[in-house]
Amino acid sequence: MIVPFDILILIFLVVAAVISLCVKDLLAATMVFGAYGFLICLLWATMGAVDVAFTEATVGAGVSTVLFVATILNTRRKSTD
Amino acid sequence: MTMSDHLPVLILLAPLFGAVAVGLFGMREPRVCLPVTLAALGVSLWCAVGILLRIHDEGPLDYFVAGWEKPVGIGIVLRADAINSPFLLVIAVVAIFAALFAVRPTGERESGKTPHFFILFLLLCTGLFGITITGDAFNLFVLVEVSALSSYGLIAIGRTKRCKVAAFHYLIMGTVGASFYLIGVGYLYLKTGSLNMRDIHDILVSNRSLFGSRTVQTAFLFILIGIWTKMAFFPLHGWLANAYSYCPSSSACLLAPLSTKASVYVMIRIMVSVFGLDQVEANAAWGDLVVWLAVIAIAAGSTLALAQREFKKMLCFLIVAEVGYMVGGAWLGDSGRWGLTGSVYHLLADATMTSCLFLAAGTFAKHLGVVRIDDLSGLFSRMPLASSGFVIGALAMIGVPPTGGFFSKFYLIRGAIDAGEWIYIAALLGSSLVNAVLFFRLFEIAFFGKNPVGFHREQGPIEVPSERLEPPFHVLAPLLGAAALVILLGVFNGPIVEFIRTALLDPVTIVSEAR
Amino acid sequence: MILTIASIALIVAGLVFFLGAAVGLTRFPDFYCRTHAAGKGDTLSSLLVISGFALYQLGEVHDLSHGWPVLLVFLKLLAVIFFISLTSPTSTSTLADAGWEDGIDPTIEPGRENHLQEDCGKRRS
Amino acid sequence: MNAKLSATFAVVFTGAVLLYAVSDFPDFGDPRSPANHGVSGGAPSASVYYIKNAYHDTSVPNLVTAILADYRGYDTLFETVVIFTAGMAIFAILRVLRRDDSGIPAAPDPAIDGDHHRIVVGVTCRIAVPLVQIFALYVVAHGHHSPGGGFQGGVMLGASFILIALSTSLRHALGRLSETSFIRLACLGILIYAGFAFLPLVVGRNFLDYGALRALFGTDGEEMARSHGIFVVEIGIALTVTSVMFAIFANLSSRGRLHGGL
Amino acid sequence: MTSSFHDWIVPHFNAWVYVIIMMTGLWAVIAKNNLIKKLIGLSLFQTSILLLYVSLGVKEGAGIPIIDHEAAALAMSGSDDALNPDRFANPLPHVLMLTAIVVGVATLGVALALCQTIYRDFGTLEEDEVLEQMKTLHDDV
Amino acid sequence: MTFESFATGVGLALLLLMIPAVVRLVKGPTALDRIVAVNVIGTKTAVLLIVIGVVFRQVEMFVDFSLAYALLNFTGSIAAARYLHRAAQRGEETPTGKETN
Repeated sequence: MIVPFDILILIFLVVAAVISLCVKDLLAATMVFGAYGFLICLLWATMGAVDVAFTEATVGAGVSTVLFVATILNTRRKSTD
Repeated sequence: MTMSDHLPVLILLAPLFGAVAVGLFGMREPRVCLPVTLAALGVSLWCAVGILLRIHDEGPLDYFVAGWEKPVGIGIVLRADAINSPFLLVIAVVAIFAALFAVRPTGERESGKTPHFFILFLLLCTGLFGITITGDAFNLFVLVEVSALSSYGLIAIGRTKRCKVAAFHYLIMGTVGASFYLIGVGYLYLKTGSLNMRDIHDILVSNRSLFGSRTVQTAFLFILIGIWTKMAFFPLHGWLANAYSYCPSSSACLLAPLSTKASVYVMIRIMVSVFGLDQVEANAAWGDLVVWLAVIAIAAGSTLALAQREFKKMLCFLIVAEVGYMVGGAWLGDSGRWGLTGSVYHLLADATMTSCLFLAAGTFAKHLGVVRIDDLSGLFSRMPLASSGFVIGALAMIGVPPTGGFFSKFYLIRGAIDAGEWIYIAALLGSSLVNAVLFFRLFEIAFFGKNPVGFHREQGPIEVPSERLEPPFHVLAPLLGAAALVILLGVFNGPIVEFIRTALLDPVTIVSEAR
Repeated sequence: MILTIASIALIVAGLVFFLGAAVGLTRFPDFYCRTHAAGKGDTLSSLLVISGFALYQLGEVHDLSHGWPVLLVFLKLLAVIFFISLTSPTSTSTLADAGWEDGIDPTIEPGRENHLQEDCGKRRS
Repeated sequence: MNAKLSATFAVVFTGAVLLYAVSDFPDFGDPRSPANHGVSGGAPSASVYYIKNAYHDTSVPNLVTAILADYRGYDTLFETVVIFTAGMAIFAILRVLRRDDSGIPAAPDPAIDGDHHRIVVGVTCRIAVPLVQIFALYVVAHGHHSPGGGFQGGVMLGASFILIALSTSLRHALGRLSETSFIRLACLGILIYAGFAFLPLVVGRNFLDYGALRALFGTDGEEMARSHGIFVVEIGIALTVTSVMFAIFANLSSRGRLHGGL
Repeated sequence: MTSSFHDWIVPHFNAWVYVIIMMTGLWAVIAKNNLIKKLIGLSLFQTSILLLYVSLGVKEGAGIPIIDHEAAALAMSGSDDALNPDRFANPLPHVLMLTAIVVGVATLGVALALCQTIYRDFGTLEEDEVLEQMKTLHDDV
Repeated sequence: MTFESFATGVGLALLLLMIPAVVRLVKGPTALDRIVAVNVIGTKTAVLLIVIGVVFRQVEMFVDFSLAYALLNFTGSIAAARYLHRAAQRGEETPTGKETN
């Protein structure tokens, strides 16, 4: 546990979460959600949860963003809210 | 150690291996799907019977996965006792009925998806067996997700547009519910340091102040809300009607009888084995509140059912009302535990009668193309055997002796009298009355309705000749089987209730270690 | 000791470049400039910082027979450097290209409008 | 607007209830909290047992792997089943088996014609993909001693196939791992896990008790048998996860047609 | 005020952030109109639960839950202090959350597939438009 | 001063230097700007993982997934770029960079 890291990352985390919900462009929203994944991976690392961080890194960086983008390709990029 | 010691794990390994076998061989040769499914469920049925007999003879059965027995709580334990072993049997039987019904699960046009259907079907059975038999709070979550994901697939496998939206709503609600459950388990873990149900119970009992602490109370609340979302308890019932009425009939016959009942079972299991009946009943305010909620749920479910014109939707809202019965009964808190016993017994009765009614609804939809109540006219003359099965299911729903529905209501009312919850009795009787009105109207249409009407996909309602159109054997057999089961449950209610109630009266036998 | 000092120097240099990249990311006028700052600055400074740590790890190896786990870490850090230098520029350049596809126009310096407009027109069509 | 207001109300209520409980929590990072140490005056919690004994029981230094695949291996079996279920559900929902589907034209397949994307990304992926795959295998195999294991390695392997698809085309990637093969592989993964866990039943021990398979592995103690058992299980997880991750991508990106797409 | 700050917020700041993220996610699930936005909210909601659990396993001054070579050698030689529980973070929540992450990805995949079929059938991803079309749908059941 | 406390300082500095990227994430104005900011955060994450490993004195455990991270980091960007390419190919309305929020 490294407390100063922890606090900064948590702040970033909340910002990223809110941004990913506020942006109307879904492509941007999903990419920001990817950044949220990166940050949360860092958070697990600072808490000493290496395996969770590893999983989050592979899933967040490798898979979930791509799945979102694939869905947006087959649907629509704009959102009304 | 003989094979019969491994029954608690074999019961869910059988459908799991069945799913794998369907995946490996069924893709190329779809004809093997049904035999493999039936064989797997047959093994499960055999295991369920074996478990029931063993528990009857020797008391509760613990199975320590991977052999981690001591100290308590390091491994995962499977636990079969008087509460869940009858339910295991009912799951196996209802699943076999649904599999027989689902010979061509998704219709002609999408027949390429038959193996997918049966894989998901078997995985759902795996999940349900697992939910029922596990003794670990977190493992329960994983298995709930197995069954939830497969049921989303089973609902959305249909061809209609609506089932996709219904599945999406179900997914959102189901995931939120499961996550609430997970939060609750997290709070419990935070206070007790354990995930094993028995271990949590022992810690809470030996440490009375812990149960009153804010964290444990919040945990209890969140677990309850999560499970209520999963079981479509009244204010949270939004997903149920669309999901079960727009999905393919073959899926509905498995989902509608078992999914919500499994959640009700989970609630009872959490009350009995995690928090302990004594602690739960000590907080009378909670009990009163939940009984009131249940009364509202029963009233709302019945009212909404009255307003429906589609047969399956009407049944769905009746399920909402039935969930109200069971939740209310479980929370009555009478000293003789008649309410809780009635709840557990109603779980079994309701699973079989819902299975019977949904099989009937599926038969009418599949073989007559009828979905609306008004189009059922002339039904009896055309499908005498199938409609007699349907009548038995309907009578059980109303609560006519000697069906299981009558006796479960009897025990629930007995518990309510002991607990002095008159409003609950009123709701129960009122709802029975509504059921009677609904089904006798249906009988009237089906018996005396003049021109028999069919429904053609393109041309809409058309007149059809009124000759006999009895469905084929593989559809008729499960329907009549379910009807017979409803009556059997009613006839043998005495020993079953005795079996359950003895265990509930002395919760120590349920909670503490098996010999 | 020398390795430690060298590693600290590398890390500090990396931080300086990171600062440059950060300033560029906030202050530059348009998408392409920001991509430039982010891509180049970040890649270089990541390389510097990680090689600093790698050197430090090398300093921990006292004798080769027992130090092989640390040596392995050193090699893995070099691999991280290699991969970052492989993937980070790729993604930046692809993103710049994608920005063009998405219709983002570069900010044009006064006096060079014609030149760029012509260029833009050629590629967009 | 009304819906948003009621949503806000419900959410604030939920949050308030959760925060109400927070004041009762043990402090963040408290090594004596019930979860970390056990209820005061009671038996030590399970995690203390794990830290003290997992290495002796399984001879796996990574405690998370030891718990994941042995003590709570039953959970992990169903975690793998969850992934498998998701893959099958996506096939059931999305896969288009008929030729003439609703008229939305599929995107042309080899669509990246000789431009920037193909050259830069193609070359990078050509270098990166084999490295990702080798590294993924390392992660699967090395999960005993460092973070990693079947799931992480499997996701990386799946991501490597996704990278192939992204840098060339989906058809090209499906040439490496076709539809029937990935369904089979997913089933095979489950079969390896569940079947291997079933073996101890044959010698009369409980499900998942790898220690009983000492004779099979030819090891002296049960703990080494457990260690090897965990490895076999990880391979099963990795197979399922790899194939399902790629299957999900292939279906989602091409709208269930398995051609065209992202 | 300050005392409640020190008692209620400072020792539990992780719990506060978890509740905030959970509220954000849940709000998005209920109130957002776009289905993909709902799914992002759902993922946030699930991640916040991971935060709750992983925070439970943190110990002040403890390392990661992997036994290093020295400790392993010491433990093999029978030393009792080598595997002191205070030296390693609690591994159990990590195991649970690995499972939860997997469940999250699986749910996300299925939900995205449903989104695509809904778009194929209704031509929109806005929930109110979908519900509007549902009302006027003549669909064979 | 030990090397670990130095590494803590480096990590803090890196996190503080992440603030401009987060600001870019908030301000936009285009989707691509946000994606670039995400990329920056991703690269910094790979470095920070190693820094955290040094602070924990167990770099050998952390370097593994820093490696995985460095390898997979660009998947998201490639997918986004590929998406924009496809969208342009299909001739859809390309939401331009003018659009805010």
